[in-house]
Amino acid sequence: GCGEQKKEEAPKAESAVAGKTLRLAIDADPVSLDPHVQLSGGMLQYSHMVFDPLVRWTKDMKFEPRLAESWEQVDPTTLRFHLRKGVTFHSGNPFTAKDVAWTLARLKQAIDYKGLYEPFGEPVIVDDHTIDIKTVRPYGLTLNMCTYIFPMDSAFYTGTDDKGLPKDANVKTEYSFANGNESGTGPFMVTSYEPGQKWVLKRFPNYWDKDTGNVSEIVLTPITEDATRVAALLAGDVDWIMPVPPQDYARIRATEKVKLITMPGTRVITFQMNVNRVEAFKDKRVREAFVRAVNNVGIVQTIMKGDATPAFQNSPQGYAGHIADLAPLYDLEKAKQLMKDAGYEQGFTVSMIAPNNRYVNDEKIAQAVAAMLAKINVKVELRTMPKAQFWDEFDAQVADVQMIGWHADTEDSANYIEYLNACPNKETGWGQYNSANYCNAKVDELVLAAGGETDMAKRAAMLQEAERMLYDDFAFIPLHWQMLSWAASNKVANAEEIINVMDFPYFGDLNME
Amino acid sequence: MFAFIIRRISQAVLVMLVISVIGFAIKQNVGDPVREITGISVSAAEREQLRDQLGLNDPFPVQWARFLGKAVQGDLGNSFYFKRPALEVILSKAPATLELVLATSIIIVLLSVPMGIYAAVKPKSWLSRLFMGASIVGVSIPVFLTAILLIYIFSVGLGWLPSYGRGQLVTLFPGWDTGFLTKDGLLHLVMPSLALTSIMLPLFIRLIRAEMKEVLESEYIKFAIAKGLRPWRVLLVHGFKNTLMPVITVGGVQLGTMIAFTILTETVFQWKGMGSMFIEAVERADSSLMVAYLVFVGFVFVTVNTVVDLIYGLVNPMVRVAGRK
Amino acid sequence: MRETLVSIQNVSKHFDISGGLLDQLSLSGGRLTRTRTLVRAVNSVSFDIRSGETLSVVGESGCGKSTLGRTVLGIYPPTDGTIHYRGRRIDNLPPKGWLPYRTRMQMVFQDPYASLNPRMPVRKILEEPVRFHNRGIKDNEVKDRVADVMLQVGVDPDWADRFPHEFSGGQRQRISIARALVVDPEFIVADEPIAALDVSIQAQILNLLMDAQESRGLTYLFISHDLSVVRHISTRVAVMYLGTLCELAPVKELFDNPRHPYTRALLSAIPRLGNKGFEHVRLKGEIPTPINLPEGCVFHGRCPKVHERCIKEVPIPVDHGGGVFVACHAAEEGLV
Amino acid sequence: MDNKNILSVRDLSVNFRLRHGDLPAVRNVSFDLAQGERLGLVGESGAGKSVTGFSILGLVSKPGYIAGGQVLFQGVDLASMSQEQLRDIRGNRISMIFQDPMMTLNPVLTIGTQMVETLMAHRRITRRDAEIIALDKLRKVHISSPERRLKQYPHELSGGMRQRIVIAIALLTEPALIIADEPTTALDVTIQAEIMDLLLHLCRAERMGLILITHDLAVVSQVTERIAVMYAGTIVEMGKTADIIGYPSHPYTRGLLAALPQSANGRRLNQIPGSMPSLRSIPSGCAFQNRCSSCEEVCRGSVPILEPKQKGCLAACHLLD
Amino acid sequence: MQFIKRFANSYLLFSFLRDPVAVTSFTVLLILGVASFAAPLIAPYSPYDMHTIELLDSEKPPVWQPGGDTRFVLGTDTQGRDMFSTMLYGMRVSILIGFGAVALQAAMGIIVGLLAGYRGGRIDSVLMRMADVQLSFSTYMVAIFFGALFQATFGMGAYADLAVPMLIVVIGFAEWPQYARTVRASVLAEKRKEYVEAAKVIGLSPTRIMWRHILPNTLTPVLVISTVQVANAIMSEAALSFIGLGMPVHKPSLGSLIKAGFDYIFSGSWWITIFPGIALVVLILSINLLGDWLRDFLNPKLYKG
Ligand SMILES: Nc1ncnc2c1ncn2[C@@H]1O[C@H](COP(=O)(O)OP(=O)(O)OP(=O)(O)O)[C@@H](O)[C@H]1O
Ligand SMILES: Nc1ncnc2c1ncn2[C@@H]1O[C@H](COP(=O)(O)OP(=O)(O)OP(=O)(O)O)[C@@H](O)[C@H]1O
Ligand SMILES: [Mg+2]
Ligand SMILES: [Mg+2]
Repeated sequence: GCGEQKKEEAPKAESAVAGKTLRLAIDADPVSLDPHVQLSGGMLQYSHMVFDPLVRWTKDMKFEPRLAESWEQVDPTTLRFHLRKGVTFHSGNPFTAKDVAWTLARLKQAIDYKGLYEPFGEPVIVDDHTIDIKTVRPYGLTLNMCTYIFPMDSAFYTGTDDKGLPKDANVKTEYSFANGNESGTGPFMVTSYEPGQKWVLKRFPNYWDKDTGNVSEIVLTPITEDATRVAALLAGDVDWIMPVPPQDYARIRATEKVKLITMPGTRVITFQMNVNRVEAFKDKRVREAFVRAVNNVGIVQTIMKGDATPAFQNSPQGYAGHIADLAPLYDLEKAKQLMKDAGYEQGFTVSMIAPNNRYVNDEKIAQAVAAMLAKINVKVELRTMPKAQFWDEFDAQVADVQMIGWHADTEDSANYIEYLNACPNKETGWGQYNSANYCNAKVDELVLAAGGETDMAKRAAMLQEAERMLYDDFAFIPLHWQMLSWAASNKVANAEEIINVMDFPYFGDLNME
Repeated sequence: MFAFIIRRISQAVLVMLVISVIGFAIKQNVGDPVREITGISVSAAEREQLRDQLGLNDPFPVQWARFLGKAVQGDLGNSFYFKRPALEVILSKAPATLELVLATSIIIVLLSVPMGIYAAVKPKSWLSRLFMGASIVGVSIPVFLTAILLIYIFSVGLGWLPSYGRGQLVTLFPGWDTGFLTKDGLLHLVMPSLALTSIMLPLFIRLIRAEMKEVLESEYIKFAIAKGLRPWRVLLVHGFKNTLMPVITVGGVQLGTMIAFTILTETVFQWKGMGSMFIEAVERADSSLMVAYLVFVGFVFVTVNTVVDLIYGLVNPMVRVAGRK
Repeated sequence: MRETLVSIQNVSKHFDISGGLLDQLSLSGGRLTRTRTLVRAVNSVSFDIRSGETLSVVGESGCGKSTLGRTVLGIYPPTDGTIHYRGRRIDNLPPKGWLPYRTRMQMVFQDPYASLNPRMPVRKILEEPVRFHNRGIKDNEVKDRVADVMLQVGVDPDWADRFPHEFSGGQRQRISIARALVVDPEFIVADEPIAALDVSIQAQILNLLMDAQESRGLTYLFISHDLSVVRHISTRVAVMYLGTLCELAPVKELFDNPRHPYTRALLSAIPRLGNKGFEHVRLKGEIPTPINLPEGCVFHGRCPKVHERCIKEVPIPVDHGGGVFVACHAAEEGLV
Repeated sequence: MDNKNILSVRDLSVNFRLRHGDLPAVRNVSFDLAQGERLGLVGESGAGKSVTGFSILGLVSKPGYIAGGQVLFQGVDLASMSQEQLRDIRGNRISMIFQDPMMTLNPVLTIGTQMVETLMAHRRITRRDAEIIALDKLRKVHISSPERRLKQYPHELSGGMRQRIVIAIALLTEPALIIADEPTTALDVTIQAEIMDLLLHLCRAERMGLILITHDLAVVSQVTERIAVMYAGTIVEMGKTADIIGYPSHPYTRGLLAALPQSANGRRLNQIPGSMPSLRSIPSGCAFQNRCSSCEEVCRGSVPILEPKQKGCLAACHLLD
Repeated sequence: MQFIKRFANSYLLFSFLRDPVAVTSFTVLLILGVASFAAPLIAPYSPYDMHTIELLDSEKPPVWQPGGDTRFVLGTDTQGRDMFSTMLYGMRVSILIGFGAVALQAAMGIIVGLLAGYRGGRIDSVLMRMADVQLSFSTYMVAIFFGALFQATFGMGAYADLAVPMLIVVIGFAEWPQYARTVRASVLAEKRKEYVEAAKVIGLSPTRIMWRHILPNTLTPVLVISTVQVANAIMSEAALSFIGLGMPVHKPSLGSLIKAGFDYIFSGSWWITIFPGIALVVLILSINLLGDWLRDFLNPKLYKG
């Protein structure tokens, strides 16, 4: 029975005594306490709260030392890190180079990461606080990848749990020790969590970085419904929401007690025109006509409410491959002319698919594009579907025109092209999401070469050239880079400082009034 | 009695078999869970391997048979997202839904009985007309619209009531956190239960009114009046007790509707119960959880109806003696 | 003696009300047993109906009068026994085989409100049987025939397009009789045709039935619990109790000299104009249900003349001479 | 008036308020009942017998209302009483018995509850004592093992038993008058005889008045001392039972008696042509005019009033003098 | 002709005309119905015609609001579609699905109910067990099942085209037991009436008795529950669309319009969701009110199954 009622300490009451509580609402919560279980935005957000990476991105895409105090390139395949001293894990264990090596080894086993860490070799522990990270070949993105190395407490995760299962097991779908327990060095410790419902994270008292944020507790609630999430903020039930649906930007901006922070993001939204399915797409003029028929600036202005950046290429600003001076392409008259030239004045019918709950306004964008294509007499049979069903269909290339959004896990231009525009190749895995079946050997060559280039300037030039080729060849229909958005109550003091283009706010640095 | 129990059990089994087949058919089609649990840049081969590992590549009958085999032992599969047995997840979400349903039921019982009786006794009074008018408006507004309007008015507009979630909870006993014992929890309960009430209450008012009207015309009511009993005794003991039976029966059937409506209500209010869990499971292609939920709901439905029939037997002496027809 | 029109021999009709297989199963003493629940509505009843007569069946509610009537008409197949019509066996005929008899045997029902289809105008109700049994008959012919019958039963043919609810109870009963007469039958089962009617209307309907019998030479199986009516119109009377035949006798004989103890009790209970108070034969106990029929004589639990034999042995109807048949041990032994 | 009369109904009219206007179900009905007297109210279906009976206790159902007249019970007018005041009379001084014992008893309450509640509504009495009285009355109506019956539900009993229980309920408070509305029409002849016998004896023994409503002239004649014959809402003839049966004067009563099949000899029955007019369209003048074989001009002109005719009977007919 | 005369003189018409609520709701329903089915003639724009849709016209408020555009009386939605036109077309879809689903339900339910009630015995118990099982899932459950199933089997390709028939089938299928039970219960009641026996004595075949004699007498309760069912079906469709299992956004029903607008309610573009919301409520309300009147008028004791 319920004879003994154990009253759980009320979070609100407690926080009044101990310090500041940040009530955080996210569209989806982290799926696990194990940072390696999945590579996703949510997990990275979590990792930055509970763990610390060796280095991390600053707001302007520079590297900032965290657990690594400094680093130097020893040789083209070796990067030496000097680790911070006196850091302890949540378990109380001290942090050493061994933990870094252990974590890297685990990353190389993790399904979601093994591809990314494929260029990495065995690290060499120099001493307790020095480690050499090796790559098997010269690799331009070693530091980028080190932002994903969140050292885990190797002692804590070694051995077997009370079920007799190994503690270090990385399991996606079932119970594992790491899924339910954490020991990182990060600013917060998970004190309770109910997946999909509520997380409570408390400040780690022995956190090494003393002069930083003042949030003593984070209560994280996933709220999937956009409108409800916004309502919760407006009603003062939460302090911080992310993401913010674009349609509510105006309202939040207009509301006194809350503020909206936006930032051009790096996820590009595009449509791919499948040349294998539609003969006409092999004709560059038709592709051009499609691209020119789509008023992506208009879409940004109306559907996205101006809160997105129109794109004409994959790479966003700040990325190596970004070309600053690409001209807008929308030109309906020219598009019509091109269709006529190509012999398709009467147009034709294409099928199109898009998800309806994956990207910001994905369904509406697809509809708008369909309406725009109608103007060049292309009849679009549009189908939208939940993301759960979308990817299978996307992979099967069921439609002539398919929407895809992409964010580079490596925060680098090459990643876009490798996945979206490279010639599909089962062995290398390139062009895995190239449902256009667009293939331009020159582009592939350039990107491949850039991968081995450690001179950053040269590398950038190569990537830019590849991007320009795609632009000139009308390889895909670019739309925009999604805006990243957060909204917070005015209690939050330095919200602008902790956010970044990767969409993992550094809540450890947050200050609240 | 014996036949009744056997029939119920076989019905329950049948219901759950059907659900599991249909659930499985959907599961096959609702999307690829592997997609949901891996990052986007994981290679196709890796994914295929994971799929094999999870048995998702087996033919439908094999998967179904495996599911049944485990289900018999009480194992409804593992939720990919929660990384726990699906049944466990459902049970952990059940209190939220049950509290919502309970609060709604309490409101419904407290309101529908007096309102229904009043409307039956005084059908021409303006208050009855008001009840009936309001109730027909109530059933005509879809529950999600009601929910949206409530949020719009009371949370966003007036800021009186919290807009989402269950608020502050207290552990009643392990596995059951209740919002009934805190002011915050109760405040959070107000709007979701109102939304749910708005669609269910009219049904019961109308039902009670109709049944009561019929009962009031019966000979035994006339006889009770002729015996010189007090009006309240005539209404409540002689009238309402007879009305109760159909109301209970319908109430049992309506529970299914109510559970369906919780899906909508919970989604709008982010009430973390079984309903929103189900919708999220669909979105996440967490297929085991989906199937488990459907089977579970089927089970609850059959159980509740069985209980309702048993209660019916307690109230109605004719059933008690004869055994169910 | 007139010829036998309908001959009923050892007819029984049992209804299985045990429901599905599941309902029949029960746990008793840890073992699964299957029990069937039978309503023994009619048990081994035999008698002949002679052409042109009115044979009445009387008895208390639930004694199987209606069931017997329906069994004779083939609405229920008998569980046991045989029925012959003009010497031809009819109880085992397939539905098609029954068709010729449908015009010869008809039925009039008790409830004038339920016996006419409320969604059909009277014309349709009356025309349907004619058209059904005379394929290809001309429209006027049907109309004429219906008008004739309507006139005969005393309903204005101009009202044929009205619906049943526009008529009074007595008129409806006339229409119901018209429907039976319209196929020109020779035998009619009238199941309490006047029980639901007012006294003044009762007389009209009884007269109508008697007139029709006279003009068309009809034979009636007249079912009623109103003994004074039965006494008035019957040629012979059969008394039933709990599905069995107690006594069958010419009307005068039965009323003047009832032999079965049950018949006596029944007759003594008839309210009589002008009698003061009640001097009826009191029966003990209640009528048992036809589900649990008593052993031996079904009346033994209530019979004032009960003795040992009655409890063990089922009495069979014995000819007492003068067309009187009594199924009673006591009567047989001269104790009554 | 005669003080021995416990009940005097004076010019009672009851209307039903329907969509198309008022329906006069009972028109100017007057009769008296002496202490312990048994009166029969007979007539065809719809003649207004039940409505008359119900209106005595103010029980006419919804659209119906007492349009005029008085119901003097022991000198007080029940027709002008409030429902609250009437409650003291109902089931206490005047009891009712309804037609169908299946429907009269509440299926979900035990016999005991339904008996005890009646007593507790009218007497300051404990449940225990109420049960003792109930048992006593059950014995009076010859119910076997009454203790057990108290715990049973109505459907567990046979029809005859149920009607006896209804009678027992009516007797509980030792009323001065019982109104029985067709108490035996739903029952078999043998049981009818028993119930009627019982009622007759109880009324005699307890000196209770009885208004027996029925359409069966034979039954009435065996139980009551006086008979009132109703037709289309009015009493057309009233008098001593033996007089009415033996020497009916009103053409309707005569017709009715002649229509009864009484012996096996007469082939054709005397029939009254047509049927009772609907209350909506009662002809002006005598309501029976269209069915009366000796109808004259005067019958169409004015409504005949109930007045003493030959042999001490009261009859409402222009043609009798 | 005679039928019309009979109808004109009927009590039905008389009491209908005397009830202002019934007359009003019938008028409203008639207007909504006619307007939505004449949408191609009435509506200023066609939401299906991509050529006429200008993205730049999106989210225009109704004319009386600042920023309103006289071309779009009730404003535009996020795609730049005229709300008024879109609602008319959407209502057409909703009504079509509502009535279609009920027709299907009724057809299935009547056949099953008639068979089960008249034949009884094994057929009856099998059919009614099926209905029990079916009732164990609520409408939404069934709809969710089949919605997902349909989407999956036909692929999304045919989905948009098949959505209307699919929803009709789904909602129709989900609720047939209601009809089956109602019809069965009234068949059981009718079957016992003597007119059925009279038909047997005439020698009519069971089929003929079932369809010609019994069926017409069971239609009153069917009619009465039909109004409620139509309202429910429209509502179910809206709910399904709301959770994303109904009509696609570019072939909207009222429900999917409400859903599409739901995200915008806090951002100030209330008209995108409120207008279809009002239209839906008015539609359902008028059907319900009419049904209420019909029920009061026919007042059949609705047989409880
Ligand atoms: N179709 C049936 N199924 C089951 N039992 C039946 C059926 N028809 C009749 N019975 C039962 O058979 C018995 C005899 O019924 P029947 O209707 O023949 O009696 P009855 O003498 O006509 O009575 P009443 O005077 O009330 O009409 C009753 O107990 C009745 O319940
Ligand atoms: N609730 C009512 N609403 C409308 N009219 C009614 C109502 N109750 C009775 N009446 C009318 O009053 C008239 C008299 O009815 P009443 O019940 O007194 O007849 P009755 O003589 O008792 O007949 P029966 O023998 O059928 O019981 C009938 O014509 C009936 O139409
Ligand atoms: Mg019968
Ligand atoms: Mg009456």
